[in-house]
Amino acid sequence: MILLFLITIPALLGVATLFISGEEKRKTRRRILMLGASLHFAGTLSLYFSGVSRKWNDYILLDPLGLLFLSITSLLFFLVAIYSFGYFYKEHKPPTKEGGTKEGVRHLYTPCMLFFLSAMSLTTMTTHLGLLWVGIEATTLATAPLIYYHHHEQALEATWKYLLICSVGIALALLGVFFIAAAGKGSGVDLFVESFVEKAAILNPRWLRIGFILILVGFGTKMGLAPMHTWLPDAHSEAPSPVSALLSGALLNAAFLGILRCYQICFAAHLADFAGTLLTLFGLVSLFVAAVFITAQRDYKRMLAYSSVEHMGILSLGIGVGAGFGSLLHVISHSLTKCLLFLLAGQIVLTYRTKKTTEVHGLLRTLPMTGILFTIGGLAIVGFPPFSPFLSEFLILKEGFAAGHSVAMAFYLIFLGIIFVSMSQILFGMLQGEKRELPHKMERTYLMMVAPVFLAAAIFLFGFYLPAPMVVFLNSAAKLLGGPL
Amino acid sequence: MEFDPVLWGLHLFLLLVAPPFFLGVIAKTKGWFVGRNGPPLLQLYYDLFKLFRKGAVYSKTTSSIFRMAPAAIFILLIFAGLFLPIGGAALLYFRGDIILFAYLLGFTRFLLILAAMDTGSSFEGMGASREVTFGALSELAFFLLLVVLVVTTGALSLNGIFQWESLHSTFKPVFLLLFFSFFLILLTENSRIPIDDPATHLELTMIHEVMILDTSGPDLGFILYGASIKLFLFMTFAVSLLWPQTGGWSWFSLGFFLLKILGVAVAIGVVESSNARLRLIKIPQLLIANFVVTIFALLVAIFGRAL
Amino acid sequence: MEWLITGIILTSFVVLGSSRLASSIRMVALQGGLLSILPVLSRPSFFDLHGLTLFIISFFIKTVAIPVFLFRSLKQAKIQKEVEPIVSLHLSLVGGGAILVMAFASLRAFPLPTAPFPPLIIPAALTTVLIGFFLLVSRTKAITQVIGFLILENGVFLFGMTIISDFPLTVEMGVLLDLLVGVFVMGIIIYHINKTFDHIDTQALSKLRDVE
Amino acid sequence: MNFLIASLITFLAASVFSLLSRGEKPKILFSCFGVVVGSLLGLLPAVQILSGEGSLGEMWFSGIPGLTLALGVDALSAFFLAAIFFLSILISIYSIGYLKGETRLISSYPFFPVLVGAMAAVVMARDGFLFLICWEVMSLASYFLVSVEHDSREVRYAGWIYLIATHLATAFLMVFFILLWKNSGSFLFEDALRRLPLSPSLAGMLFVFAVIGFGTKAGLFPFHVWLPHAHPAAPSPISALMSGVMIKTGIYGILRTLTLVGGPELWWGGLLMILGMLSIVLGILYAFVQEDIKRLLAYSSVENIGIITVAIGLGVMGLAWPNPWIATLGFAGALFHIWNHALFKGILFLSAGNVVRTAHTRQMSLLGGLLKPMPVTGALFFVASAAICGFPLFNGFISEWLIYLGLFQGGQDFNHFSLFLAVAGVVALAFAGGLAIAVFSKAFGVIFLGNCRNRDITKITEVPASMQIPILILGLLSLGIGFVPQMIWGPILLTVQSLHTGFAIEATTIVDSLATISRIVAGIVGGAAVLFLIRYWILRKKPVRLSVTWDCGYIHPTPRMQYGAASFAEPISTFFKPLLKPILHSKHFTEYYGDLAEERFFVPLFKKTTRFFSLLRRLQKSQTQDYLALMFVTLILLLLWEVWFGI
Repeated sequence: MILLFLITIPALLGVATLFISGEEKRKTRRRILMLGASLHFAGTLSLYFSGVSRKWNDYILLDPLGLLFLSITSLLFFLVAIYSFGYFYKEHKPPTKEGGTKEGVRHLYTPCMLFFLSAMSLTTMTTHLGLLWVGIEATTLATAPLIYYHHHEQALEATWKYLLICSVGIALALLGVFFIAAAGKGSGVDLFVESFVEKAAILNPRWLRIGFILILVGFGTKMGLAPMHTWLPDAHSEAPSPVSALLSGALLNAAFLGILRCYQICFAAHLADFAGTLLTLFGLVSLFVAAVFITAQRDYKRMLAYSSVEHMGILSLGIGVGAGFGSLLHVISHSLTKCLLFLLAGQIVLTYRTKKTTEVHGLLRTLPMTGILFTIGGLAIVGFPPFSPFLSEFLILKEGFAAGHSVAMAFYLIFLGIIFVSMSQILFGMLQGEKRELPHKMERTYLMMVAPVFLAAAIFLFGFYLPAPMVVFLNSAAKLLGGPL
Repeated sequence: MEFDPVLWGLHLFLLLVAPPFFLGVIAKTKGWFVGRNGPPLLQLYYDLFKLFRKGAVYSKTTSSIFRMAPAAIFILLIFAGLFLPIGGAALLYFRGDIILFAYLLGFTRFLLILAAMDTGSSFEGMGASREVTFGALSELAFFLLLVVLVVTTGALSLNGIFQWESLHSTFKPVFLLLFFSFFLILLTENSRIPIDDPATHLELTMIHEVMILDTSGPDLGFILYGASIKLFLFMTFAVSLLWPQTGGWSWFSLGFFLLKILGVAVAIGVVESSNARLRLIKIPQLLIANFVVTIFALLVAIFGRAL
Repeated sequence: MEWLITGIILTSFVVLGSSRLASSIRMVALQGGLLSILPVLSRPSFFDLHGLTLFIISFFIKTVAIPVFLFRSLKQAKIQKEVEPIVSLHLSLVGGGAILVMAFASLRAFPLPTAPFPPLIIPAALTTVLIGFFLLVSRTKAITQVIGFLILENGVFLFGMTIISDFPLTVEMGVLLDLLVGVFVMGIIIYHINKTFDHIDTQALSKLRDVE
Repeated sequence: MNFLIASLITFLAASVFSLLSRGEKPKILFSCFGVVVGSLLGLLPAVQILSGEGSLGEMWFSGIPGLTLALGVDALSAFFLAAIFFLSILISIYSIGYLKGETRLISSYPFFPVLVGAMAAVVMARDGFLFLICWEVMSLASYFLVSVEHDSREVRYAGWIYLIATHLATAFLMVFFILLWKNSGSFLFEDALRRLPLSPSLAGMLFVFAVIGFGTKAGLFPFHVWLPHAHPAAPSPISALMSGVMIKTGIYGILRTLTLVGGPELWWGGLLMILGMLSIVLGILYAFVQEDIKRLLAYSSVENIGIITVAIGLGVMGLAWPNPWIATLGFAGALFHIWNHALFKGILFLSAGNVVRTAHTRQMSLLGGLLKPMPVTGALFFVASAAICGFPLFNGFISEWLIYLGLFQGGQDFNHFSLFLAVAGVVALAFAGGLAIAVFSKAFGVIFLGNCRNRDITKITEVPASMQIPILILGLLSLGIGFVPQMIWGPILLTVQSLHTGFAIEATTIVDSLATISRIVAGIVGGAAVLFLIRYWILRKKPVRLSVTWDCGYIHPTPRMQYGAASFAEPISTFFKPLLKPILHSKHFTEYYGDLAEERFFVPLFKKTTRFFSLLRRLQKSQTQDYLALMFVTLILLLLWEVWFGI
């Protein structure tokens, strides 16, 4: 029941909020958002306690893999909801050209966020390929208005590209689903991943391969794998920061989950080599593209977006070389870290009123708390220990070498190195330097600091210590993909 | 190493008394070459005696470094002398004393340079700068020379090297090469023509003399005395290289040794008389050429060993 | 059924060669209509509930809702009625022909069991998908891109027919609904593009890039 | 082990308390006294082990399955621990004085205990994963300390270079440990030891990775580029700590690698020797032409690391021949020099810190004559300069003597390639010896002797006692080791023996020689004392006048006319111009000597990559159609590949 509750409650709340429009009701809407987030988070937490069924019917059920993604989404959503209180309060207050918004679509923020949550929950809670596809498509549609939040030309452009490119991608993914279905035609499978896995031996490998390619290109578009990543930097940089945080931390994961489901089938059908090669290839291309575009990047939100491309590449690479555990851990690491960074980037945008890296200096002295957290996040995202992305990247490296993918690993390291060099230059250029007196200095909104502090603490802890239940849980999820620790 | 008081006494006596004499020999030779009488053979003794009885003038700029350096240099040179066989075996030896010998000499250079810089005079700074340049190059050649000696003889102490059998029995061309190489080092280290001119004070070409412009009284005495000892040490080294001592220590061997030193002193005088002082920028070339000669000697030594 | 499938291919070609937006929209509507009849014909009996529901919903969405909506945004946006292709219409048609040949040539490579449908359906689906893609890439106006997307989607749907028996109804309806909402949202965006830029030429939408 | 754990916890606690406390005093108190207490706690077991009481067992903790965090101490670790803790104590005492009024530095000083703790943990780590974490924490902590003054562009640049150098090098270490893990199935060192011997190709590859990874931290040419930037940028106590012990963790890494990958081959030693010689020669040359005192000291560190590396290379060759005598001399010389360098480089950086603190400039050409106002600092700088030049009486001589002895022995016992290297080693060392005299006579002479070149800083006084005493202790120890070198020979021999089981030689000859040296040194000191007395006695009754320096007839010399740092270096820098590549800054009328590795390799490499990337970026047209076409092309290519794959 809880599962259904997790899907429907946000959706219902969202529908209800659609009718609460008007500037003066802003607070009410935020409260509803908070309510939805808390209920969802509480529901997700309750799933961890024994006795709660993780299956509602054949269509809605949670396997470990789904639970992992659901938990990340729920947690991030909860944190972002808290952050939103402060963020939109501040963004609204001093009306300026950059940050100001027109009335009209702003009231869509809360309902769309809730719809997004609902769609995400659906995506994680099903192993039915069709339903999964519906869930992922629904996330695209729910987030489009969020990206368009600011209503200026750039936002429009970003939204248009996002919508069109992702829709085309998802159409291809649907074709992929059909091909996979065709692979099992006549063998009595229905579209459940489990049934494919069960009958893996009699699936037509030809169709399965084509299906996987289509799925990879299709969902890969949504996930942000290069060279289909093109919409991603635009959307991430133009969306309001809490939305960017969710896009990077949760939305990309949904598409990754889609690919993982198909990989599960391929793995069972002894196509792991084939699928792995493709994933490795896309991973490396993504890393390379991210390296190219992060170098000398002038917009820090775009830089973070390209960093998402990079990390999606790492995930893909990790699965490709058979480092299931490491990749799943990296999903957690990346989501937490990137969410932290985007939330802080929001803080910086509000203070400096610019997204240009060249115009932000002396963060550590101007906004000490933000600066310190941004340092932590920045170091974590480029792979410095003792933060959790290092651990997961290290595990991927280790498994990659163990499986004999030395060349891929060498490129992996080289690209990571280039990205590290470029990104650290930008990050520390922003962090260091003289103190700036800014007119909009408003750091002490504690609501906006809760989420970043929590996230920073989490990535620090997971850098060298994983609680035993988490290991067991990640392992059971990784077993589905054939790469437990 | 047993402590033999007679030997020690004699050795020290020679080390302390003989050196100024050979400077006189060099001066005499040079005088003779230009057809003059030259200064008396014992001139340096008179000078030293005079200097040690004088008072001193110090620059206000100088610090204690300036005052302590001359005496320290002197004592370091004396101790370096204990490792060289003067007319027999060396007083002190152990595996690796060659390095100690080289570094004692290096220390004296360091102190001399600092003393020169202590005056704050641009002239003396210039001298220091040159000294350090040529010193570095000649030290390089000296160490390479030591390598050749170690490779040929297998000994790691000066005493061992110069007591080595075949150094006595058969004469190898290596040693001739080494002797020439070392002779150049000798000229460089002791500020002789064609590297430096010990006789001038106020030319822009000078190295060693300019560094002691401000030194006076007993300090100058220590410096001059020390310089003569250093020359004596180098001449001893050169002599041992070309024509080492045979057998143990005896009065005869001692006399013979002094004769050989005398020969070297005359040779230096001849070289100084027949050469003009080199232009300053030519000196590094000369030293590098010297280094190459030593490398040649090294190759000869190594391949000679393999045969 | 061959007739229907041929009709679907032909409608794609008409869109490819059409220079007017209105006729393009009409053709897409027609294609949607043809497409929604197809599953009904494949059933043993006409009154099969599964097939009928699907027919009604997809017919409503593809032939009524979406074209009406597109016409509305066309009117609202007061846009010019020409297509403005990057690749000229003649060349487009030649390209479409090439795609068709390729699709039929690849028939051997796709020996799918198409059971109730004629084997023609596979190259037809492929052609439609590719033509949709071609339209997406070669037309500048936002609304033509939506049309391209619709044709692409139709191609996918056509392909989906072959395995329709394996699809439960709920999911299909979800698919169609998503399509509807997607185009709906796109329409809103087109409207906004028009309001912001005074035209819907997507070449104006190229400000966001990393080089200056 | 309990003591060491307690010490690590103390560092952590000191850092946290210092971070949380408000106000300058408590911050200083927590960070500095925390380090003192923690180091004293740790020094105890380290010294115990070095006096031959066996090694300490391992502590395990496993936070992640398959990745244990194990700690342990053997003689090698203890040797480095002793150096780390000892220098840290003195530097934290020094810091108390140094920190007064340095608000920014104080707010970054919580990283100081972290740095010390991380260094200790690095040498105590007994598994690859913990090692990597500590290694990077150490880099990070030092990075934040280096870039304290990040308002200045140079400091930012320096910090950045340091960060990327150390992190990129860590990539090699990651591969190193992973390959080791692949062989033994565990990150624990002891498991790796159980799987020896490795195949020669694997061992060789591991060794090369280790040399690159650890060599960067150590500052080995050509990976040293960060060092001359980071040291001037960092506050002086931090420079002292980094140069004194932190870069030695790189050396520790190389030594540890030798124990982990098994019996070495001849070419490993050759590689080390070649890199070491390059570091020696170029390091000392660059040091000589520097104007900035701390940059000079940084390059001198490169040189000394080169000496240590040459010695280790010699030791490795000794092991490979096998020739235990040479191996012992090489390793013992390296370890001895590590200690010595920690001592005298500590003095040099700290006293340079005193100078910078009082004179507010690092440019030597603006200083001069500081010996009179700052006698203690000056005297200690002199001691350290003499020690680093390797003169007898001071500690530097002993280690250089050991290394020379080993090299000469190599010249005797080796053949072919190794012989050539041994001879080249002697030449490189001699070259460095000659130039070291030049470098440090320049540094000491220009800063402390003569007249002050800058009238603004004539009112200089000596620094407070808390900044003198630590240096004084270091200076006394430096002299002490020079006088009685036998006293630390025992621990060094113990450490050398722990490196390899094949050391069964009795080293009494060395002890005898050391005793002789000790006696000679005593003789020299005695003789000098006698001479000074004589001199005093002569001058007692004689007239002694003070006057101006003789000006050779020129009437109005000014202090600015003295030979400065650049003019002093001119003959040698002209001679070595092809190697030094001076860059003329027309704006400042000064010459700046770019680093060969930096200017000719790394900067062009980075520039080329950036240019290539910017070309690629230009391909981005930002048209929706193009993006879709890209997607489409990708799909088609993959499908074609599939068709090909399928057939």
